[in-house]
Amino acid sequence: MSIYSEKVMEHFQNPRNVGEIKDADGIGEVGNPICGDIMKIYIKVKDDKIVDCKFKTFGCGAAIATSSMVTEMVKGKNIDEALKISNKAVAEALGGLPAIKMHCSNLAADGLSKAIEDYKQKIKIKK
Amino acid sequence: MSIYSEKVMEHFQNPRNVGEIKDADGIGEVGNPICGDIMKIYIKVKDDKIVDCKFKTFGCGAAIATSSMVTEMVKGKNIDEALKISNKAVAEALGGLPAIKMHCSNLAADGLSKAIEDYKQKIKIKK
Amino acid sequence: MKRIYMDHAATTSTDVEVVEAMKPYFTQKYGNPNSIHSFGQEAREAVEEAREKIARLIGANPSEIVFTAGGTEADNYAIKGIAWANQKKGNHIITSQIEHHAVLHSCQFLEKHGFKVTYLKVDKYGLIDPEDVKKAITGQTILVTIMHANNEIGTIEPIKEIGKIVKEAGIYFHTDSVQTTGHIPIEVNDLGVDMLSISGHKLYGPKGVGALYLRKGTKIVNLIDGGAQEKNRRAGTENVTGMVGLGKAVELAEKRLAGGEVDKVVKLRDKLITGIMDQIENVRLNGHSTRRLPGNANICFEFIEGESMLLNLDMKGVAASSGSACTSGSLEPSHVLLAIGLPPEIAHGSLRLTLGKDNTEEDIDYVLDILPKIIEKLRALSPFTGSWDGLKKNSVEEK
Amino acid sequence: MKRIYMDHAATTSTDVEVVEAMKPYFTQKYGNPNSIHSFGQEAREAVEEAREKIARLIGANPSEIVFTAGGTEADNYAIKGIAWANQKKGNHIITSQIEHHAVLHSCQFLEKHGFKVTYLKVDKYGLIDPEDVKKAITGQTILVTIMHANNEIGTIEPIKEIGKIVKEAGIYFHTDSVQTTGHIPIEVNDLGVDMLSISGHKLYGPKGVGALYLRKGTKIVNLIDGGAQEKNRRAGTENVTGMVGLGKAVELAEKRLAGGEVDKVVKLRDKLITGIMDQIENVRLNGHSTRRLPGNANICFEFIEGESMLLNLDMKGVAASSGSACTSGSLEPSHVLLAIGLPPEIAHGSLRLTLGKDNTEEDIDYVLDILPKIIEKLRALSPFTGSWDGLKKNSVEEK
Ligand SMILES: Cc1ncc(COP(=O)(O)O)c(C=O)c1O
Ligand SMILES: Cc1ncc(COP(=O)(O)O)c(C=O)c1O
Repeated sequence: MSIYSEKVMEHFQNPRNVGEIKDADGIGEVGNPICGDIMKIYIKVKDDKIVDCKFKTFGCGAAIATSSMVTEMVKGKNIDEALKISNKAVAEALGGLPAIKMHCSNLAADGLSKAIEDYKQKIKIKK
Repeated sequence: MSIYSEKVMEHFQNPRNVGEIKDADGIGEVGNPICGDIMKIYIKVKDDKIVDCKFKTFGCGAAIATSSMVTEMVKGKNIDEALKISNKAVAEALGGLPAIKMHCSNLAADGLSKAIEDYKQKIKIKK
Repeated sequence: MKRIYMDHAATTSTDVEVVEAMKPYFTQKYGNPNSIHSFGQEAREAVEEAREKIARLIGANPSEIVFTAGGTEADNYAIKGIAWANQKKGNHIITSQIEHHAVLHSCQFLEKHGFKVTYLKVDKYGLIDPEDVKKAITGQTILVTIMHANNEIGTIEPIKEIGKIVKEAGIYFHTDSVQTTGHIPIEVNDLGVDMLSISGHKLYGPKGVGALYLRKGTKIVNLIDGGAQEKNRRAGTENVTGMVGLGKAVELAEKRLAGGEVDKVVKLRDKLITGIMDQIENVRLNGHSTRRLPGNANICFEFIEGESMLLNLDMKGVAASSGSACTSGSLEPSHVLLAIGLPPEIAHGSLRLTLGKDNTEEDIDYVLDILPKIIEKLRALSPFTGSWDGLKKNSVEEK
Repeated sequence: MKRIYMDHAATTSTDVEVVEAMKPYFTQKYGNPNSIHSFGQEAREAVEEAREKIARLIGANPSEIVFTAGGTEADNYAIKGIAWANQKKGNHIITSQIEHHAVLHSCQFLEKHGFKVTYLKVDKYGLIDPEDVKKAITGQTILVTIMHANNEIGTIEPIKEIGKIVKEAGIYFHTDSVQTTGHIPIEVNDLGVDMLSISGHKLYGPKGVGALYLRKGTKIVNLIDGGAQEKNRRAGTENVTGMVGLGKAVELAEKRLAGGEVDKVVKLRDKLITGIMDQIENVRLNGHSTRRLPGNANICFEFIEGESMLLNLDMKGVAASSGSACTSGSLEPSHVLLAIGLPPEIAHGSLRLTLGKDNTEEDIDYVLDILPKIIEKLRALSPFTGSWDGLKKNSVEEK
């Protein structure tokens, strides 16, 4: 018995894509130390496609599992598709989250969006 | 197990001196229908001595037991001694009463006093 | 000695199946339901299951069930909570003269804090006239609280009719259902209530646990503040065993209701009432002959006092109760019996026999055998027997 | 899998002996203690016996013990009851920032009703300075309520010293003793308190029952109105099994206290704390090193968050708790950890391991074996590991 679904627990126990990407094309950070969840999402982009995605997260089970899940969901997607991934979609992919976790700890998709924005910004500057 | 002492229950189950004295020398009535206790004490007096005492009581276990007890305590006593019997003494003779019963249902000695007063009154009138 | 329990309105035994259901939560699954670990989560699951069972019995949503420590707390919570939360809308509450003290004394608390309370009269059967409710409603009225059935005389009130009136007026409606839940069918939407109080120990569940049905959207202030338990509506570590027990008790009650248990109890009750009325003179049935709780028989025996009957019955192994002052620690006889118009001296002679699921035909026969002798014995002690003429109303002393 | 319970501050298992003591009152001696018949009187006897046991443990008179449905109700009753009863004398209450929510939220309720509350600060160990209490007292102060020991960090407050000050000022003094009763010796006259809250499930008694010690002569208004139970101080049919269970639990606690149980637990606790501090870097012990509850270890692990520790421990069979927001349903981390001066990001990394009478040396060894690995694993996930520099305090978003 757990407050989380099996899928959440599976991702929490074996988080995918943990780490930093040293030469990341984009980095997104979301969260809040008051709430106790901070996520950093790193992406590597090639031809508008996300070829690698890693994360580091300070937070609860939901924060870690959603971070892990979003890195899985995004790989191989092009940027426009990736931007369409919502926090809700991540939660659904995990088989749902407890109600109290839906707000504070379910921000991984926002983190991804921020990383993409960061990437776009960098591209602009380069141009 | 009972709310009352064994002695109270014994008097309640086998009340002594139940009844009326048709040609009583004194009758005392105490109590209150609101409280649910009304006692009538009848006495027969000879040479200032109480030679018979009977009661009729509408009331709870304590009311019935104290009525019974007072009729026992008074028999053979002269009037001055009888007047000294207090409600408290009756309760003590019964091995005590529950706290909530000490006021409303412990009036038998008052009933006896009233009966004696009634007797004294009658004597006066006769004289 | 044979022991026969006929005081089910006071409390019931906890069903053996209920105790079995509770057991694991004492020594094995003993976690705090708010804890994230498995000890906590297995307790949480049990609590939510119990909540669902209660919701199902009364046609509510599980989120509308708030566990409490009993019927009294549920009544206090509903009444004080609505008052505090809605005092800007108005300060008037309507209730009846025959409510349980949990309701009456909650209202009296509020009167000390500036609220006004109307205590509706009842007729000689203890029935409230819905029209009286209508007439009592003012622009200031924020709450109507009327019990579903009276615990002493068993009268079942016209809650549905009152519910329509109260709803039309846009006011909150609470009913104390402590004596009815599990004993007669209940559906909160059918009754039209916003709040409904339940107590575990009146339906073969454990003592010290109850629930308040709280319709979604009801604006209420907590009675017990603290932790975020019960969705922030009732603080305190959950009484897991109590809740599990109440859930199981409700489940069993649902089965009994479906299985026609009510009819069986009604038949026994009517046999008891008829048997007493046939054998003993100067008796009166209190409450309504048909609109009454299945197990309730409440009868006044003139010229004698209730406690003395109870003691005699107890000596013969029969547990019963009375509306006599002497059994309650107060000086006056039952406010319910006075409200239906009985004079105090008669109210003192009331005997309440409340039957339960395990009472048998033999139990009734036994009581019908011993009761006439007890009444006769006590009447022989009474100064009034035969008539009340001896009662010198004006000369008796106050003490 | 081995299951090790180290969350005794959240709740304890009900002692097997306690359950045995309760059993007869479910299905055999199930009467309502207010009933006059034998079923009622045997229940009454049990309730009064339990009351005596509680009174004895804390050096009170049995008539000064009022049963409640738990610690939260006891706190609510004491605080709101004193406020309502003494509002003509004054409207000021003194408490601390680290009280349990049962106290804090009761105070907040009163603030909505015109009362003023001073929330005293604590030092970095969570200690209240008695001098601060003295300074906070005004002519309007009617109540001081300070907890005996804190449930999160385990700090034991100088109640006796505060008691002297409060008594001199002629003000009522309440202490929340939920975490101390049964765990360390308590004597109400020595502490100088007028009221003291107790909860059953923190000392191997059942959940859903507690008590308030109420010094004779204390002027208080009821929280729960209704019947005349508990000498008119707390209405509702008595939770007989709960009361019997609490009585038995207290009796057993008394024996343990006399038998030196405290020393045993303290030794295990200190081994646990030392073992953690020795093996893991960037950790902080919360609370005071010696003025703390025998079973309490509360430690912050920097760079990681509490819930993720709890989940990992739970997967290894260890039940613990945290002051992290994520475990409480609120957004902010524990008010206690913030009050002792921890920044939120560190408060989130707290782990509370609270030991009980059945924990063993092996349990400690097991935790000391698995915990470093868990911390390491989680720190590998953390963006901050090694330093907090990555924390862009100003750039992170509010949600
Ligand atoms: C210090 C303190 N006070 C009050 C309470 C509330 O007690 P209960 O859960 O019995 O309502 C608790 C525990 O939850 C506590 O630790
Ligand atoms: C009608 C009614 N309301 C409320 C209560 C109080 O319930 P509890 O004893 O569970 O507090 C009772 C019984 O005592 C009752 O009969």
